Amino acid sequence: MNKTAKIVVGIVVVVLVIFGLSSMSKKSGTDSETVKIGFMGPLSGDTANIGQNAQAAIAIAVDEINNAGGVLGKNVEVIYEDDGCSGATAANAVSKLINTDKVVAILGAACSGATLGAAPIAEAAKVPMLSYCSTNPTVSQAGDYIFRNVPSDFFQANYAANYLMGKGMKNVALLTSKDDWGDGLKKAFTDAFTKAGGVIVSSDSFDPASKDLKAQLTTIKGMNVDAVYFAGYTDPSIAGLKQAHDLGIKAQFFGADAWDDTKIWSELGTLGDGAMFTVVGTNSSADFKAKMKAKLGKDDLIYCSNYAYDGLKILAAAINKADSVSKTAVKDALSKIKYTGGVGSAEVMFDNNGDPTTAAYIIKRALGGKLTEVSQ
Amino acid sequence: MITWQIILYILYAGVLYSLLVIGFGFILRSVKFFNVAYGGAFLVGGYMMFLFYRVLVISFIPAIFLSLFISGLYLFLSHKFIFSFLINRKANNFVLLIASFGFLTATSSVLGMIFGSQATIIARRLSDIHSLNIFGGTLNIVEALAIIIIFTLICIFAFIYFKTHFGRVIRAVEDDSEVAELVGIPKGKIFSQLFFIGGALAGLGGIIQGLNVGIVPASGLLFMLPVIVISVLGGIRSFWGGIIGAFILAIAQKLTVVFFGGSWEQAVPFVILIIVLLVRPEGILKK
Amino acid sequence: MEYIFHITILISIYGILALAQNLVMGSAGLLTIAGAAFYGIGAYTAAILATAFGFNIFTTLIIAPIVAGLIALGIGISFARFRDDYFLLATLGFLMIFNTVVRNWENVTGGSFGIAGIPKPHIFSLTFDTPFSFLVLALIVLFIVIGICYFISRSSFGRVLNAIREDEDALKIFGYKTSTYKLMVFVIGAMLSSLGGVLLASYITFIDANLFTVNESILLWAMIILGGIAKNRGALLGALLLITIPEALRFFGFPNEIAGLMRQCIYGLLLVFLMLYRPKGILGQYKL
Amino acid sequence: MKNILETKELIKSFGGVHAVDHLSVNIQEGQITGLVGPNGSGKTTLINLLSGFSLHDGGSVFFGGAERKKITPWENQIYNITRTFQQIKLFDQMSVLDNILVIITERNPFLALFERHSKYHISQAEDILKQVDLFEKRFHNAGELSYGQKKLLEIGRVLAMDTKIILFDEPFAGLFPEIIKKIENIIKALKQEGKTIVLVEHNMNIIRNLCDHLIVMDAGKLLAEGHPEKVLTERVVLEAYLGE
Repeated sequence: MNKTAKIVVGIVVVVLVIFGLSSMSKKSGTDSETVKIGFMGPLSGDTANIGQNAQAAIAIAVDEINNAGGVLGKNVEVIYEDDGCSGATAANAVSKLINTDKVVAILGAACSGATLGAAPIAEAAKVPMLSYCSTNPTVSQAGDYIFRNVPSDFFQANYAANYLMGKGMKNVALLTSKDDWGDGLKKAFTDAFTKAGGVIVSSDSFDPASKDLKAQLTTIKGMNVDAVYFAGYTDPSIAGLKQAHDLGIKAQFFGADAWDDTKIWSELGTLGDGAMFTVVGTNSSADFKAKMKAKLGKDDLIYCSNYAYDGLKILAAAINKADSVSKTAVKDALSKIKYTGGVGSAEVMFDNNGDPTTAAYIIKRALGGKLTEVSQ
Repeated sequence: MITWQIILYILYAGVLYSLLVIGFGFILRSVKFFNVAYGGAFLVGGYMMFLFYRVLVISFIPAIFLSLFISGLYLFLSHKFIFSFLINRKANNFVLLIASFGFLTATSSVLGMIFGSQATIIARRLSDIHSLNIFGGTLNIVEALAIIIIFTLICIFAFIYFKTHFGRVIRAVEDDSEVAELVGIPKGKIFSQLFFIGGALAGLGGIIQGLNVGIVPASGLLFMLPVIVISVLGGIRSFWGGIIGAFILAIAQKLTVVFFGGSWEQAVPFVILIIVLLVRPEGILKK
Repeated sequence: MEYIFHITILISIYGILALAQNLVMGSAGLLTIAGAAFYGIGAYTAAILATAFGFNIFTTLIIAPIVAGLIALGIGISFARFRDDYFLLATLGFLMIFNTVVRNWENVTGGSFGIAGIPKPHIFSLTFDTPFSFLVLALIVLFIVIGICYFISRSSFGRVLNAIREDEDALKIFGYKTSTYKLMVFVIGAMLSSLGGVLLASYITFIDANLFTVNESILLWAMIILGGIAKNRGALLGALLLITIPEALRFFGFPNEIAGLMRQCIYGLLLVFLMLYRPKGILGQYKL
Repeated sequence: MKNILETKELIKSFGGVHAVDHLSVNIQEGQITGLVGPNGSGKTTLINLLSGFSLHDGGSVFFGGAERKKITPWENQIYNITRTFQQIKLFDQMSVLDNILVIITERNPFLALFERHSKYHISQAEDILKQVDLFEKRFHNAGELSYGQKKLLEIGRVLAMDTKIILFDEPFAGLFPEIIKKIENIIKALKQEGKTIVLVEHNMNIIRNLCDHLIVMDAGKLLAEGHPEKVLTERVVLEAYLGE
């Protein structure tokens, strides 16, 4: 590599760096004819399906809002950022949304880890942030500017514990994913179930990246428990339920909201029969389901999308109510808002922690690859 | 009853690791560096099988052979266009290792872009893979077949390696490729053949994993690290050492899960690695 | 504008890590993949001390290197007898065990919850919470690390490290106890990396085990090799390039789910390309 | 003359084969001792054992009368011994000047941290490079030198060490006559300074020209020892060389 080659490489490098830096500043020109709202969700990694699904719902919501005259007479523009379901990337993304795109409010994130990572930065910059899917209990204390329209796992675990006790399943084994979501549910369920008089026979966990739960399930099989509280995301759940079927475990498998993903049941088919899980109730209107099917090309609706759709509508309503784009005004309007008619929960009001006051849960059961709602 | 079930699962895990470590051992002993791109062939095998068997609906056996061919070709081409230049240039092991790491990262991200980063399930219907009762314990059809097929493969490769002319040639190249070349063995050709065989074996591993549990781009690296540990544990120089190392790791991993809980499973290979390096770096069966 | 501060802060953090990695791997030729582990040790020490015991981040800037240094001393001594590939494997083992321990040690490291709400550094009345003020702090620490690295590479100690990389056996004959040198540079490298960890922890106020994985160490490898091995300038250039160019990708308008994978693919191909055609990197004149 | 370096029943075996087999020799101080023998007779192995490059399996080695149980290479400076290498082992990607500077600077790591390039060190190194005609090449990388120049640099390193005992492992192999002449003069100069030199060599003219004492090895054993003229005529030595 003689002298000239070094110079050529040098020039190429400098051009790339300048391009990198300039393209950043170009983007931050503040054109004020739109109201900018930031969106954060997992668009890559193993929970990418949740993010992409929510992105489709938001596209529908934006069109509906803008067709109805937008917000404060201006159109709503949503800027999508990938948080990769991790705290660090989320912090990076939220800093870009707040500082470069100067968004008025942020809709995100889905994974609790991402929300927890981004929350302190949004709180410091006093930008209201509404999470549409983070159910981890610690998000409640994340700050005054941090809201969420989905209830915390605390409620979900209580609901599941009481349901199982109601069905007379006293001995339960826990099998939870080793991440913030899984551990949050484990702690909440253990407290709720022991308080309700149940017995936690064993409490094991698995590495979210590994799909091999055979050893854990074998130990559970030896304990002949009434039910197994199995908190896992899509991939480990498919593998786990399949392996449980291989082992012939008869216990009732009970999961959490991540099981509301049709891919699990279409893959498992009849192997998933009998599995139940709690999920936040949604009253998706037929119109909303149709639009989603059109947008996605398949009727693969994840409940987070309902809450993302509502979330954007709530933020738009709050900005209208605050009648200004000042972030603090929007935050105050948000805390006092009363939103009805959403596809998520029928009525949304926030308590002083920024959590929804009501939490309507339903239980779904899998049969032949299809999900049916179970009446309480 | 549980112990018998755990033994069955240990057998399956040990067999799968042995398959991977045989192919990896051929490459490691000949080109003398930890070729992490081997994990790429594992992924290519799995994803090609998904493409042929589930997407293009080709019947099972031809789909397997096609996938094995492509994963073998993948590693063959990686040798032809990347590693052979570096080897001829006498680049040191670390340079080769970095190049193979880069190649694996590129492969897994490209596959992630095409097939998505969610788990890819190869079986058309998971219920196809019914389970069998083996004296009380259960194994699904994929696991049982895998055990049988891989045992036969181990015997075949052991026979080839120790008894046939081709095996002698491989062993000559493994001992000292320069000397082998002096004696007229075409080193380059043998290397690319070994890369092809290694790639096909890794591809078979990917297919089995894909059928049994599903495959994700990250499992390329996730499977490569234990395989490296096993080849060090079993003794890099020896064919049988790798297989013994595979079963030791399988036993250790399953027992850790049973006694310490699932979340420690990922650390098991590395605890073993550190112990082996400190106590007996040349591995169990040093030649 | 603040976004450029944000990126420059990332560049200075990764600059610190790259300089430390370059000191250990570039000049001394010690093949280590544990860079991310000491980065993590620094971050977790700062996070735990700050959140659980209310320490000020500045004090952790002093304590974290000591903790990382002691751990590196223990690791260095027990791995002393390994060379090249085996040393690399041993450090890989250490990194993976560190990662799993952090993921599972709930009551200390917050397990998979990670640690949130790490305070911003404050000294007397001044708190560094705005991006600009934090950038100033990050640059100060970066320049301190640059100073240390130049001090070492300019001294006879630095020249001896290069000789160890070139031919350790020959150097021993001429009266050098190379194992002590290697241990010292490994410890210094770990201490410097932990500084990067402290800055990261207090900057993004939330850390968990996913930040300190094998991919992070591979990124550090790519940085020092792209920039040019055993050249402090090379490490800084590598950090600058491998942070800005992928960030530019974010503005290219790639569909977001592809952007992450595209970045990963670029790193992979970059490593292969460098090893084949430019093992010396851009500025360097040494090859490993 | 006190023997400055002595071995008793020295053994070194590689997988059962005795490279050095119960070898007892002693090197006279201030003399040039030649070490000859057919290839594979254990010459280089002996040099490696004496310089701690590899550890002996049996027997003992005495430096100035005191036994050195475990010969660690970094203590060679204390025991005043250094060597050159048959296959060149220079610091290739470092400059010629640095190759010498590394030899004359601080050994203790803590002190080395605070030692700067001093004018004194650089001039000292440059003097040595002048002695071996490598002064103009001082900023080139050692790896870029020609074979002869690399051999000269190895000798430069040995001069820089300035030890009492110097082991030359085939320093003349494959060199042009004028370079051989140069190295011979350097070795003679070292002898004037009272240094003890062990010279492994095949070229008999150089042996006759330089050596005061000659040791002949074959298959790891001592075949013959004494004044070069006498030893080289012994029948047993000729047979070992010319083969039966």
